[in-house]
Order: sequence, then structure tokens, then C-alpha cells
Amino acid sequence: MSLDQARRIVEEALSGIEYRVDEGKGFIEFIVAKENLVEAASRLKKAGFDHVKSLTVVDYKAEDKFKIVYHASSYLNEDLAKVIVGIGTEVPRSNPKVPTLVYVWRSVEFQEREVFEFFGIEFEDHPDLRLLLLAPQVAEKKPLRKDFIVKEEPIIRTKPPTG
Amino acid sequence: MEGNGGNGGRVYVGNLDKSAKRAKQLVMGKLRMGKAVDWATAFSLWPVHLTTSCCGCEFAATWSPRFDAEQHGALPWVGARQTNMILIEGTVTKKMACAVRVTWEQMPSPKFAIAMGACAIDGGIFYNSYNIVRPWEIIPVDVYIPGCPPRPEAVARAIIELQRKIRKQRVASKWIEEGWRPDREYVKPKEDPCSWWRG
Amino acid sequence: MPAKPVVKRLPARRGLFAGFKGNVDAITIGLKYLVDPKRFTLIYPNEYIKLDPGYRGFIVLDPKKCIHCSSCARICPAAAMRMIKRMEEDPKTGKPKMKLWPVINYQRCIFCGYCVDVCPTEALYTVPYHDIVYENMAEMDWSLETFVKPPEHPTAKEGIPVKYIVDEEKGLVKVRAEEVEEK
Amino acid sequence: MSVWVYGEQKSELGLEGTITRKLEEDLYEVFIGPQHPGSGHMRIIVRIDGDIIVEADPDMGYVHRTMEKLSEGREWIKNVPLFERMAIHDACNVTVSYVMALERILGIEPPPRAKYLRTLLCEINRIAAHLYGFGIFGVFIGHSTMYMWSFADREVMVELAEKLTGARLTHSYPIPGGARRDMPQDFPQAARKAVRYFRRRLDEYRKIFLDNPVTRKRLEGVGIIPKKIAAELGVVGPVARASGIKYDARLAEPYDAYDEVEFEVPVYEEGDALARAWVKFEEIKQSLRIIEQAVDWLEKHPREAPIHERFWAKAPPLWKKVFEAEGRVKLLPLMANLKLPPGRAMARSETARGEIVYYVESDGKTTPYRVRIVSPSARNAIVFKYIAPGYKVMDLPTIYGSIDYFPPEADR
Repeated sequence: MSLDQARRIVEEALSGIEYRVDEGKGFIEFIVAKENLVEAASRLKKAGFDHVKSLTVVDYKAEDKFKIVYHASSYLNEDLAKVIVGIGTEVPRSNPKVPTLVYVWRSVEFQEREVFEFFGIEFEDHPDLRLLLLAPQVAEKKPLRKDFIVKEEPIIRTKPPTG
Repeated sequence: MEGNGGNGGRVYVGNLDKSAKRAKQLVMGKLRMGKAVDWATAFSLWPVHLTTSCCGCEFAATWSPRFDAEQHGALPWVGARQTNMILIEGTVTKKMACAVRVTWEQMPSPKFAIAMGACAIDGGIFYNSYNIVRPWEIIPVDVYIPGCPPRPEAVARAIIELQRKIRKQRVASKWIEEGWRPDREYVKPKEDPCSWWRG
Repeated sequence: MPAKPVVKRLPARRGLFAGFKGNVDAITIGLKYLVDPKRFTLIYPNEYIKLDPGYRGFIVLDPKKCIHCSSCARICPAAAMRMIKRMEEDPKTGKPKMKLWPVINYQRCIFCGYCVDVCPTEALYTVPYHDIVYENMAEMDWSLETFVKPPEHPTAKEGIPVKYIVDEEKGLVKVRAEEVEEK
Repeated sequence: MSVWVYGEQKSELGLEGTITRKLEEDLYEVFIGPQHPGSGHMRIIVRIDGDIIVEADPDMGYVHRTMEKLSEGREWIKNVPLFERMAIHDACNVTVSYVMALERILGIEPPPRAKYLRTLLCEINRIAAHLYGFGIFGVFIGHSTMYMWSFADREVMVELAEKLTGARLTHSYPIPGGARRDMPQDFPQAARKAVRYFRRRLDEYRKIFLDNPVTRKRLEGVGIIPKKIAAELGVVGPVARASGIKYDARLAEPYDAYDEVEFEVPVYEEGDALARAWVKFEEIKQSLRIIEQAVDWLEKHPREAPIHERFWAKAPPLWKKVFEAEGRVKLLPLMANLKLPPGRAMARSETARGEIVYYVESDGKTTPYRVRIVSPSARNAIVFKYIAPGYKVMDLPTIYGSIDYFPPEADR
């Protein structure tokens, strides 16, 4: 199955919901409003996309938004397994809150916890929203946001080597 | 001091510290067993089974049939209480630092540490990561092995170097006599590695 | 030809004596290797593996070929390679001139070999040994003087070189390096 | 029923330092790890009732080395060794999809020779990683012969990989547009010998490990994941395939040379630890087939630089000389400052433990804007929480070993 065919299937499933299509190489994304996310995701699941491969969050600091995309695919339907379809939403950086999709796709549970600690995005109604990977002091810094900067060493250092 | 156990048995209770001190005086002072202690320690460097990171792949290969580091008298062991060497396999993260320090404190002295891989020396490829610590900030390290990961022979070489060092500088016997290593300052972590856990 | 999924079934346990047969099989294999073991352990450091010349071991600089372009420092993923400034006499004019020289820091080097591959004049090369350890951290931060000559290989003094070759019967076989090279 | 509270007894008996906690619901909390006899780096907080697991809470992150963040500050090609550190025993498989994503954004396709070389190394790595998994599995269930055997035989594959790439584990082999080395002249012969050796040897593996009644008793019926639940939890790789899911990234979206070579994807339906071990075992056989085919193809076709023309056409004569003499592909200095056009790509590849997914976003600079990695172990970690409860504590090592969980990969 090609991405175009998958696009038609998802468009049919999402009828009645406003969405925007973002295309990438090797996948396709449907961006909906925050309120419609749960509804859209459950319709996608009904269409056969039974698990989430990646919960991808990108921090667009210049546009002051987080883009949260659940890249889903299928295990039980071998045709749909060939494509990756994303369903996502955008939230402002100042108030990052989205409804959880754990009750739609159980496979996002740990990934949502991960996003919570790295970006500080709160998933409303998540059954177990705790830190997963980081120690509390590190998680406070929200390391994957763009305003957290790690220092890189300059290429040419003139300091003589020691020893 | 004598205590009475039930059923006619006897339990002797005494001051452990005092007895240990006396035994130390006997072994190190009267019998002059220092050299034997060094020799014995050097050939039974047992690393504790604490795998801090991905160099654990080569750690496992070092004790596999091809490289068999057991021929140097070293055998990875599960319990920290029965070991005297810690092999830091690669990156130590902030979370793992606590485990490393706790394991180190559990081990009986004289004890030694080998830092394996670039990450355990200066961070390696993760030199600017926000979540790692340098292991020499937490525990005193004796031998460093460069590489990412080092070859199993390099690990064997490190064990041999450590054996030489122990026998030549008489680290183990001096440690027992003086209570701390003569060649090193006591490494005290600048900040408590377990603060995340306790706090 | 595309791949296809094939549904398989676990081998069933056959009859009453299946467990017995399995035990006998396992013990027979064990006995086979008790009688005829495969021995290929490296007796380190009395023997050491003579690695292929392509092995990415320690990296050394050939100062005659270096053109001071700092490509190696730019591509180093671990920021282990860096350039230092040296005042040197220009052979043509005789005046002192600033030159950039690469130095390597083995505290960080990950032996990926990118610097060797990117060097436009092959001024960097690798030596096929890797088993060198240090007791002092400062020793690993090589100066230019250390970087231009291959590091001392401690095991080469103590042991004999061996090679491992892939064998059809025994997997890996340990042979003396000279024997392989003769062939 | 009186509850024995150790805290109160402590003051009466004068036993300072005896702290044992008993929870209210008659459950004990057992902290397993991060220092434990297995492969370590992870803690599982388990609540047990008697010796039945009631709740398992995996506490990951002991090896979280912040790869996603570090990659944002580094040039594209520098990220290949960085991501490789996720699973160094399976190095080519985890980096090949990152490189594929870069190639998709660049809009280039590597030459067929590079594709076959990558496939060859991927399969060598897959066998080595499966044997590594078997070895650790053996340690977990107390079958130390398996550890000794598989680590000894793994060296054959490591030796082959070393011949091909020049490093034991961390090959850093794929680069955007191709691969870094061609195979040496004596490689095909050694590879064929190794394949023949493994074919014979695998039968002995079956006898001593998989069909061994002792092992079967330990593995059969442990950690059963039914097909529907496996899809719901989104488990990957051998774990999914042991539960009857016919999914393999090589099958769904063939990359490199996988659409040209012939192989099978073994699927079992039982879903227990034994089926997972069998999937890995059968996969080794298929990998041997692919290695044979790849080596045949490489031998038949003329030796040329396995890299895209874009990085080779402008190469100076010295480059070609080095390639002819040593088989080493020199990199152009522009590789360090490679600029990708703005764009987004996703790529997936099948590692030994399952599928790895990369999401790569470029904003036209020399460094990525965002790289999101979802590794197979990270997706399989959920098994601990949902599958382990109901089994005995003694089964936890079996479940851990059978899903081939590799913490540095899960934590990234």
C-alpha cells in the first residue's frame, strides 16, 4: 500500500473533523485541533491502525508551539503495516496540555511519560504520569525544549595539551 | 565477655573492632604477612557485577571463552560484599552514580577501580551530555582504559597493570595498615550522587 | 525476490519419553565436548592477537604529510581531536609562522576512524593494536610530540603473535601468526 | 491475624539497623537492580504476594545519555557514532535507518554495492546480537553453558565484522550515500566457512538449549503475550513475531538489499518465552542465508567504491588509490559540513531486538533540528508492566531475558 492509498483511508475515517495534512518522506501526518484529538485517534484505530510507533514532539520555539504527533501503524492488517500515519495536534508553549491517548492506544503509555519529563507537556487523565528516565533535578530543566542549550566545544582550542 | 546461648550452647560476644585491630596487628606486625596479602589480593581481583553502560558487551566478552580473563584470577561476582574490584563499563549517568557509589561503599577494602572506555574517563562521545558524571568524581580510579569500547585484551591488560601496581607499590598491605590508601586522597563526591533518590 | 512470513509451530513433545530423550541428547553433546574440546582461548599476555592492518587502533600523525587543514578536528564526533597553534620557521622565508597542528585526546577518542578517512593527505594512520592502558589521566591527553610516533605496544615485548582464522569445523582457530603469513 | 511490625520489635530487642518494611496490603516490595547478576542497568520495582508478582514497575533511565538532545548540536555525520552507542552489539542495524532517513531528505540512493555491504553487515550483526541475547538469557536462567557457547561463537561473527569494518563492535559503517569500506579479498571465503560452521552448530544449540527439557520447563508458558495484546502494547521484533504478528520492518518496507535477497520471516503463535527463543533461533538461520547471498552478489560484481557519486565524483586520485589498496572509502571534507535541505523523513529498520524508528527533521543547517528515536527495547519495556504480573518472581529473569531487553538502547 502506498502513502496515497493510506491517505484516502484516513481521510475517509476522519470525515467531519477538520484537519491539516503535513507530508514528510516516508510518512504522512494529519494535524487536528486539540479537542478533536481523542475522537480522531479512536477513528484511526477503528480504521486499523492498532499501535503507535513513535510519539514525536517537536518544539518550534520561533512559532511558539509544540507539535505533538502520534505516528501510528498496524500490526494486524498487513497492508496498513507498510505505511506510517501520524495524528497530531499543536499546543502553545505557554500552556502545554493535551488529552492523553492511553485509552486509545496502550502502546503510548511509556512514551507519554517520556514526553512529559522531557518537554513538560501534561497529558490530562494519564493514569500514571510519573518520571520515566530522568532524575527529578534533571527533569526540572525540561531538557528537550529548545531553550535548554547544551554547550558544544569549539573546534579550535589553543590551550596547550597537559601532560 | 561471655553470653549464654539456649540449650547449653555458648555464644561469645565481644568487641568486633577491637578483635579486628588485634588480628591486624598480629598479621601485619608480628607475622609480617604484608607481602602475602599483596600477592593474594593481586591475584584475586574480583569485579562486582555492576554494568553501568554499553561497555558491558565487551565486559561479557572478556570473560567469554576466547579471552577468558579468569586466567588472571578475576571473576565477576554478583554480590558487592564478596568483591574487591569495580570495573566501570562506560558512561555513568546521574541516576547510576548513586548505584556506583553505594556499591563501592558496600565493598570491603582493599578495593580497586578500573575505568573502562572513553565515557568513563572524560565522557567520550557524550562529553557535553547533561546527564552524565565522570566516575573519578565519585570513586578513586586506578587504571584507565581508552577506547570505545576497549578490546577485551585491553581489559585484561588493565587487570595485569593493576596487579603489578598492587604488588609493586604494596597498595593492599599499606591500606590495611594505615586504614586508607597511601597513594590517594579520599574521593568524596562534590555533591551527593544519591540526592535524587533521597530527595 | 521479496521475503515472506512463515508461520511455524514449536516442536511438540513427543510421547512419554520425550523428556528423557532431550536429556540424553543434551548430555551427549556435553560429553562430546568433554572428550573433544574446542580450545581457542588466548593466553594473554603470553600471546597476543596480531590484528589485520585495517584494524582501527590508536591513531598516529605523520607530520611530514600534514597540511594543517583541521579537517580531522572538524569531523571528530567526540571533540577529541583539536588543533593547537605552534610558531614555526618557514623553510622558504626563514621567518616564524603560525601553524596549526592536530593533537588527540585519548580521554575521549572513540576510535571511529573518521579523522583517518577524512584526512586529505593520509597524514593520519592507525596502528593495529589497542591494548594500552594508563594509570594517569593526563598521559592520555597526547601532546604533539607523542602524537607523531606510534605508541609503545607493551604486549608485543612479552608475547608471541597469534591469529584467529575462521574454520569450518571449529569456528575460530588460533594459529601462530607466522604460519598464516607463510601461506 | 497479628501483623509483625519489625519497627516496633527493633527497640525491644536492641537490634539496631534491622529495617524491614511490611506493606499494608500484605505485599512485599522488591527492588531488583540496578546492580544485579544479569545485564544490569535497570531497576524493576516489583510488588509480590508470596512469590507471585502483583505489580511490576520498570524504573528505567540508568543509562539515559541524552542522545536526542546531543544530536541537535552535532553535524549530521557525527550522529552516526553517537546513535550507534545505543546498541553497540548491533551497531549497523541501529544506525542504518538514521542514514536512510538522511538519504531520503537528501534525495539520493546508495549504489547497489553499498546496499549489499550494509545488508551483509546488518545480518552479521543480527546473528551476533541474537547470540549475545542467548548468552545473557543463559546467565539469567542459570544455563551457563549457553553463555559460554554463544559468546564463543559470537566471536566468529565479531571477527567477520572486524575484517569488514576494522572495529570489533562500533563499526560506524553506514554513512549518508554508502558504506565506509569494501570487503577485503579474503572475506568471502571466511564468511562462507562461518556460515557452514553455524549451520552445523545450530543443531547442537537446539539440543543443549531449546530442546533441553530443563530449559523447556523454565520457558514454556512463561510470559505469554496473546496476539491481540501484543498489538495493543505495540511490542516489536521477536516478541511480536512470537505472538503471531507477521510484522518485520524488512518485510513492510524493504530497505537496502532486502527486496532482492530471499529469506523467510519466522512467526510463532504461542507467544511465550520459548517461542521468543525459537524466533531468534530461526532468524539466525535466515540471516545465514542472507549472508551467503550477499557475499555471492558482492563477489560477482566488480569492485567499486560503495558510495554515491555525489561524494565520490570529485574525489582526488589519492582517494581512488587508497580505495584500491585498502578498500577504504575516504570521506570528502564536505562530509563534515554536510548541509541537508529542509525536510522531514522517517525511516525504520529491523534490529535484532525489533524495529527502530527514526524521525529526522532538518531546517537546512548542518545540524538536525530534531531527531526522535524510538528503539525496540523502549517499546518492549511495557511488557514488564503488563505481562510480568501473575507470574512468579523466578519467572521475571526469564521474561527479562526472553524479550532481549538492552537498557542502553531503551534509555538512549
